[in-house]
Amino acid sequence: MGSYVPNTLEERKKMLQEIGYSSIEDLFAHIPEEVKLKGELDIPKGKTEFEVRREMEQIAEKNQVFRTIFRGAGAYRHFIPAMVKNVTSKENLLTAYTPYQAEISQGVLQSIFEYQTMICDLTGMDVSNASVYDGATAAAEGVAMCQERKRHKALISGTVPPYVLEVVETYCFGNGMELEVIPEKDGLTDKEYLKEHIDAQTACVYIQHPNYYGNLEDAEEIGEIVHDAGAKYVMGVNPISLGVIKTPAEYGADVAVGEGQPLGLSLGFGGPYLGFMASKEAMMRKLPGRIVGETVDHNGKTGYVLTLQAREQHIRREKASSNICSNQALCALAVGVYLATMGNEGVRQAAVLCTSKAHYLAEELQKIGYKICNKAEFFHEFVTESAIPAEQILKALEDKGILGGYPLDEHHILWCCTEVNTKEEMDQVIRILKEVPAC
Amino acid sequence: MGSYVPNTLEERKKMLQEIGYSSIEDLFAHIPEEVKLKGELDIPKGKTEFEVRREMEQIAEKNQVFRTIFRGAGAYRHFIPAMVKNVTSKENLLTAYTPYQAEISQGVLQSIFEYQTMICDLTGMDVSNASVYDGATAAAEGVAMCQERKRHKALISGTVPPYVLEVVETYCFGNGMELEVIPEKDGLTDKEYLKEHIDAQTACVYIQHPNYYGNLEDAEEIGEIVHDAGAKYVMGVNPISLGVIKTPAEYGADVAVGEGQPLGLSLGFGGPYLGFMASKEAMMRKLPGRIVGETVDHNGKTGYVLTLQAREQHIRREKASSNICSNQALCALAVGVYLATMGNEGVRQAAVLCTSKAHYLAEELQKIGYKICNKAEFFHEFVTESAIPAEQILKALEDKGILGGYPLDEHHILWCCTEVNTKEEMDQVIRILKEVPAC
Amino acid sequence: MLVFEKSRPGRGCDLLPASDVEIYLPEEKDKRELPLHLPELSEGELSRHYTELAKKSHGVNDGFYPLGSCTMKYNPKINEDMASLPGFTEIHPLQPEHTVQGCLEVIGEIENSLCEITGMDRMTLQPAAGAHGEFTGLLLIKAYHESRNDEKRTKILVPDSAHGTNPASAAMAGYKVVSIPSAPDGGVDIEKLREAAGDDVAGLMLTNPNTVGLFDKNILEITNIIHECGGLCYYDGANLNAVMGTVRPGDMGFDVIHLNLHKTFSTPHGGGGPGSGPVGCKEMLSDFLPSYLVEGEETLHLEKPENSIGEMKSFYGNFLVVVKALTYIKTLGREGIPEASQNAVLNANYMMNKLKDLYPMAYDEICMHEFVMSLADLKKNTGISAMDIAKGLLDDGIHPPTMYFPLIVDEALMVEPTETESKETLDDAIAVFRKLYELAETDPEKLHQAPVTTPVTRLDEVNAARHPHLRYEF
Amino acid sequence: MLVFEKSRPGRGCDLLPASDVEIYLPEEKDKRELPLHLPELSEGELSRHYTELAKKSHGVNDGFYPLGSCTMKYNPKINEDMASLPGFTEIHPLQPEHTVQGCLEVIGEIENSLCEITGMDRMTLQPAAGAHGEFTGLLLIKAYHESRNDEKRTKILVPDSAHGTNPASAAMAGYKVVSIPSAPDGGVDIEKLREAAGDDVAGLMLTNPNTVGLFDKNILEITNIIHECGGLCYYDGANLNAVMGTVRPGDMGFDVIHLNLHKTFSTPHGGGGPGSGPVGCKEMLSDFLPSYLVEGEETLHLEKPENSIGEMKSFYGNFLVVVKALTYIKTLGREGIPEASQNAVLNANYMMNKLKDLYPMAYDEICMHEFVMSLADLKKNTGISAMDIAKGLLDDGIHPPTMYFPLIVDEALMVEPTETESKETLDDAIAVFRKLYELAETDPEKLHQAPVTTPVTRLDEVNAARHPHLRYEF
Repeated sequence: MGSYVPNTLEERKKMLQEIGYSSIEDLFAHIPEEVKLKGELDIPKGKTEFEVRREMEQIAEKNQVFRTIFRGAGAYRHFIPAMVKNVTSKENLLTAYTPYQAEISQGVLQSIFEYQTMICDLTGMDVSNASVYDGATAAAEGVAMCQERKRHKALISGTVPPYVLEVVETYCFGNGMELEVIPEKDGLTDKEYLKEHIDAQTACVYIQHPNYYGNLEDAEEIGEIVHDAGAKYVMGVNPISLGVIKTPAEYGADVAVGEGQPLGLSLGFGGPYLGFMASKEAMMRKLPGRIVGETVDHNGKTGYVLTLQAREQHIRREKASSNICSNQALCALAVGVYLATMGNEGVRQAAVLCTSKAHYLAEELQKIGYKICNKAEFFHEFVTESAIPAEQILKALEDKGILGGYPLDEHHILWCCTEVNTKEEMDQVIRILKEVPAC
Repeated sequence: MGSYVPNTLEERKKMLQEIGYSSIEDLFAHIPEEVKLKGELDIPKGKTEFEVRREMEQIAEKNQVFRTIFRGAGAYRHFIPAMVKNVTSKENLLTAYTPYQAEISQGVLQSIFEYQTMICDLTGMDVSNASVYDGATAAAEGVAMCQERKRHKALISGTVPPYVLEVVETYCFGNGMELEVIPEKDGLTDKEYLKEHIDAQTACVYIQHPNYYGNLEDAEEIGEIVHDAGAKYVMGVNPISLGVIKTPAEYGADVAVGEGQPLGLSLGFGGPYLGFMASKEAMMRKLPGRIVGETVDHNGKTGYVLTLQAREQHIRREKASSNICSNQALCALAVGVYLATMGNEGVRQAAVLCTSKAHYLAEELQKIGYKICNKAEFFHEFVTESAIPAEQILKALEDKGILGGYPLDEHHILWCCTEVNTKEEMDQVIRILKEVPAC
Repeated sequence: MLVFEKSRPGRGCDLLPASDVEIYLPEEKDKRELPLHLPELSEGELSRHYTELAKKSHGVNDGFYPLGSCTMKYNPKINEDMASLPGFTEIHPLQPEHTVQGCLEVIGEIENSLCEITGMDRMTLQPAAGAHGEFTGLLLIKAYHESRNDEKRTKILVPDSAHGTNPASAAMAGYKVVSIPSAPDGGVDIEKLREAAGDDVAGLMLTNPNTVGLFDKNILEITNIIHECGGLCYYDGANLNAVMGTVRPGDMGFDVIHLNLHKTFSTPHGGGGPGSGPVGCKEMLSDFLPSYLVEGEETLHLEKPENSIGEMKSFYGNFLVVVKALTYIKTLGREGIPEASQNAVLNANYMMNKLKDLYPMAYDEICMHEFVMSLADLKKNTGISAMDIAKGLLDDGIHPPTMYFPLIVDEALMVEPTETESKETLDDAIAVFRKLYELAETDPEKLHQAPVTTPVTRLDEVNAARHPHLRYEF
Repeated sequence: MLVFEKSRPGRGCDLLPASDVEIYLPEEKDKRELPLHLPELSEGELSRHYTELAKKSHGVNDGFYPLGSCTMKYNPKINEDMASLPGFTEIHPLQPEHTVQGCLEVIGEIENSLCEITGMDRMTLQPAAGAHGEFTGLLLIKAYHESRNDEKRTKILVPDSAHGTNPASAAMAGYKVVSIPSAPDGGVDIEKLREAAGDDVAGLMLTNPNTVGLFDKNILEITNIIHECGGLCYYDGANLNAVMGTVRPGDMGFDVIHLNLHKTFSTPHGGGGPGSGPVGCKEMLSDFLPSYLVEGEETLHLEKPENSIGEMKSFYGNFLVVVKALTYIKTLGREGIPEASQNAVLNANYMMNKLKDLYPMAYDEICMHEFVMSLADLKKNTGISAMDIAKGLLDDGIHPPTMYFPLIVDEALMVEPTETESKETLDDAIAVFRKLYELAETDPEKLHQAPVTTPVTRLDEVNAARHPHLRYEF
């Protein structure tokens, strides 16, 4: 077996003797016999590093790594600069706890302060927290933070990804907020429905932009409807899109949230990702989670600390604005490194490439008879309809090592392009699909 | 193109102006026009990180990575603990130059001091240098350092690996030492020939242990012959073998050298590897290359410095004992980490596993009709003879993703087993070879 | 210096090639007009910047880190290697099931092991952290009662010594929190518990060993009281590192638990996350588990429990963290898992015994994996607080214990050495603790000034909260 | 503390499984009897040990490193990633050629690029370092003359300003070294060169720009003189970073050169290695090149030149270092390679001009990628030596310039900023240099004490050499 206990059996014995015990069992003797485990744990025996490495590698090989991916739907393969992994591998950052002791945690704290600044800059908002678990929980927390004594209804657009809707539902099941879904109409939030159903009990309206189908919503107009009703406007945004698309601030959002995975995090079968949350100044103290602030030390030197902790559970306990305790600090570090390495030009370029490639692929698919369902402007995802069963289309691509779009149903596929998809790859998709018989 | 120049064009212009120039060309104006390059370099245009990564990955994929390897012959696939890469990736160690400024280089210097200690301990010798390029150049330097005014002949066993012999030859072509090869007899150094040809001009005798064919030489007896003639005894050793096999010190060697690659360095298509060199105290000042010594600072605190530099080229110039200037510090670090992580038990265990597995495979091969050519005790390599052409045998293995032994000629194969070769893998080899028709 | 202050217009890295298709830009009405102020630095400058940040951070790799309740054990290198395999990192969460059999095996295998270690029947890997797990667990309890139309259960009982997340999670799940005082021995006050237990109680949240580092011997009685009143028992797994292989929460009467893989199972904390907070439960709750469970023998597939509470986050949890934890469990295995706990307890008792003549222990008896000392007397006598001692430790390269927790102990310092520390490290730390005590008595002013060797000295937290400065202003 | 001092018997890591075959042990006579004293530490302890060592080391990542003649430019991250691809690291050097086409492509492609950059016809990647390359190049010269039965050529001419490796390499190749004095302008003294040139001269070793940072304008005359006497011209590529894309050694009349990939082509130095010292040559020498060259179009293969001098080391050089350099060349390419050189020269001239009012330059004219200042006057006036200034820099986090080289300049400090440093870094360093000069004049004693912020202060090197203590004694 492997072990990370340094002390040898003799040393342990010596330690026990020094403090007056003769065996390890003595230290557990006060535990009632009735609750003690009889016999050994029924798990495999421990293994050496050599064996574990082999086993884990063999498990990993049972997965298929697709060289080419046209699937998004919430998780995106983007280019990740080498700098990102380089920085997140630095052990003083990797193996630290939450920076409770600010004096020896300035590195972590500064990286979060920089992250907060970048998220504010990217979204146009005033204040960002230090990150939450992922985009879906960010949406749920974003909705929850809008709850007011007299407003406990949330309206959520039917064009948000299904798993986001489900997470918001779960959180509402917990906190008792009432949830109503605004139906989808032509791939967009039904504004008429919204107008009719928003009322004085409505705490907030949540939409996603671009939405699940890749479409840009009439985000500004929706914002006006929301604000006219005195509710808060929460927008979920794809951070890469913000390189060219209007910010939630420009659309009038009060709270902006989103999935940070596209900003330098690997697909990783769904996690760890990162949820970003930013708001207007006015809602600062309602933001859940860690927040880092700048201050000075006894000598007047600039430094950073966890701040506004009065909102948090370890002070307020059951009165806290959320129970969230850890953030995704290492992921926030990755996002910070990603954004700093890409810079203004890089982020803009990634956004332009994403949307340009998506439009190229959509056009080429259309040429070979696929119907593009998007009626509105779309960013880097779009939906096709085809008489050929989605299963058959995707199978043809999979056979060539390509992960095609995400099947929404038997005949609809949600495609995604990012800057890593080359024209060559897209042309290959078209060549392959041309050969797929129409049933 | 990619660029690592931080200053923008404007900043460069500003810098030029500040120092009184108007363009970069001004700084090159004094170079005679006749020697200046006309036009651009004829190399491909620069590329972005995204493109370079793709290109290099595609190149790497043109190589075949064998999951199972039974080939050694100078380069060995051993188990490398995760700790090794972890430490050699630490950038303060990775990106440092030779530790000329000891005060800010104690990390590098201490790691070399520890390496030197471990090499001495492993080989049983008194003094080690900080490493040289690889095992073959270590052999050549080991031979060269024995040269004396009246002794300039080197005898080298015909059982050393061919490339080691060739490197020693090249070095002798340079320094003018006379080189004579002691013929091989039954896979061993011909002791009778040695006795007859060793004389008062002989500076040293070099043998390798285990030798190219995996055999253990009569190393002690050879040492006695060498010393009786007043010559120096230089032994090349496989460092893993020293976990169970006698040390060069125990066999009476004056100088011990070897290839350090088995101690935690990847195969890497042949490099970078590391040559270790250790000697008896008496020859300390003849050892080429960097050496680190312990000393104290102005406050009496222990510290480490490059020392005995009076032997070296930057002081002695043409009178230096060698021109060697860099060592393989990062590889020495890797070796140090490897040995510290493996510890006494690990190194011994690796050695025992290597030789046990090799003997198992040899026995199994014998059972299916392969002749084992080794008449002496062998460590982890051995030679088979078979009527079936080596090419055919190896092709059959290659088809199953196995890199078989190294073909010495049409019918002889040099096999190697290490601790990473499982019984299952060896049994698979036997199953495959059973199916290879005898021509 | 902030990365923004190092930025110069026009600098940068060359990462992406020009477009190989026609450029498409969104319509004017959706085009971003707000300027971007992301940093513009060359790669070399970025590299130095982050090198500098790393130097100003202290991890487990840098030294002893006895942060109570946080289980800062060593993070093995092999775990990181395994979580970096492209066969894990490059897998899209929505790939077809037959192309992710390895990922499903990871989830299925760790579920089995963790269920066995905890005595639970099923477990979800979806929760992203401990608090997220608590919330999940409470929703299971809620769903359970709702499924039985047992609508009157609106309260969750939480001991006053509990982690702050417990009441906060209960509140998030819509429960009223009832605080149960601790008995003088640090355990649950059984009488008070009995009084509180009624048909309006949905459940009890408890950690055992509790937050004062003691094993509550009345545990079976406690869980029994709750069960008898129709409530369920939730186990906060933060302290599991004390008892693996000795006691299983499932055998103590707990119905649902969360674990912290980033504590007990050695995955690094990353400066605050990502963590992983799997939630396990007994059979009767498993049908409410969120997300998907791995089912099947030969071919694995994902199946959503019929009455699932839904999704707690997107996809299947912090998968790459789970990979690290599985690597750890495979390494330690049947013998190593109990060994870890035993030595965590040994190390804690060793330190406690070597300090208790100077530092009064809040409860002077055999502790489990951590112990709590109270510096109330020291503070009264010398003016030196728990905070001062903590800051003094910084100058000796030791990360301080958890300060001022649990709330029921005055001037508390909570020390958790973990099993991966050597006797020498403990002895060194003991010596430092003793030295600081002496300093408190001889030169308290010096301790008030600590730390002096850190990149910054004590920071003005009050001012930070009063005048929030939460981002760089361009 | 040394790793041996932290070792405790019986501790360790669990790395290898028990044998799955029968244990075989060598015969008694060959069994090791000497005890082993390798360190025995747990993984956590090892990790902290090496973390500690890393903290006591200063790399390019940590700060400005203007170490003259060493070209401490930034080491790009992508290079490291590429050299870690299993498709490179896991390849056995003796695999069949059809299974190593990628490796051969790396070697073939970098040969082409480096030949074009240097104006050479062929190049071997086998030499492991600069000095190794020099030795190789000299053996080529030797083989060339021998092949023409031109046996009388026993001398190699080397300027007195040359790197110490030049004469040492010449000696290793069996040559007598004739030192050529420098002219007052720092260049080769043409008259002295003419006098030395004769039919006993095998060749000249030169670097241009030379070690005082100046481009020798007489270069064509110099190489001509050597060629006319029947000798060959060897180019020491240590200073190539100054002229890429502007001047090619091949066009200056050089017949053979070595490069330092770990300087000019951005591969990290690793604290002293591994480097890589490819040797290029003109057509007439290529048949003597050591090792194998990559040939072929579609399918690549290795071919040994017919009259090869043999092998310089095992296999094909420090291959993984070559992978890094190729990654760099692909990144910079046609435009980036000259840009690098131009900015190396700009940065050097900028610093020189901002310092020369205080620090006398050994040669006050346009420098190339580095410049040399002489502190002889300062030393006379204040007692502050080049060494003192160097040590003073350490306290400001700057790695000192090369000290006391070249030998022809008294109290020399040789500064090579490289192109990857920003204007701000240069300005900061200039300010520090100026501050130290002032300190030398106002408080020399303080400078004699420097450094004071480093893990150790100045070390006793004399004692180290006099009483060599080269290993830990158990």
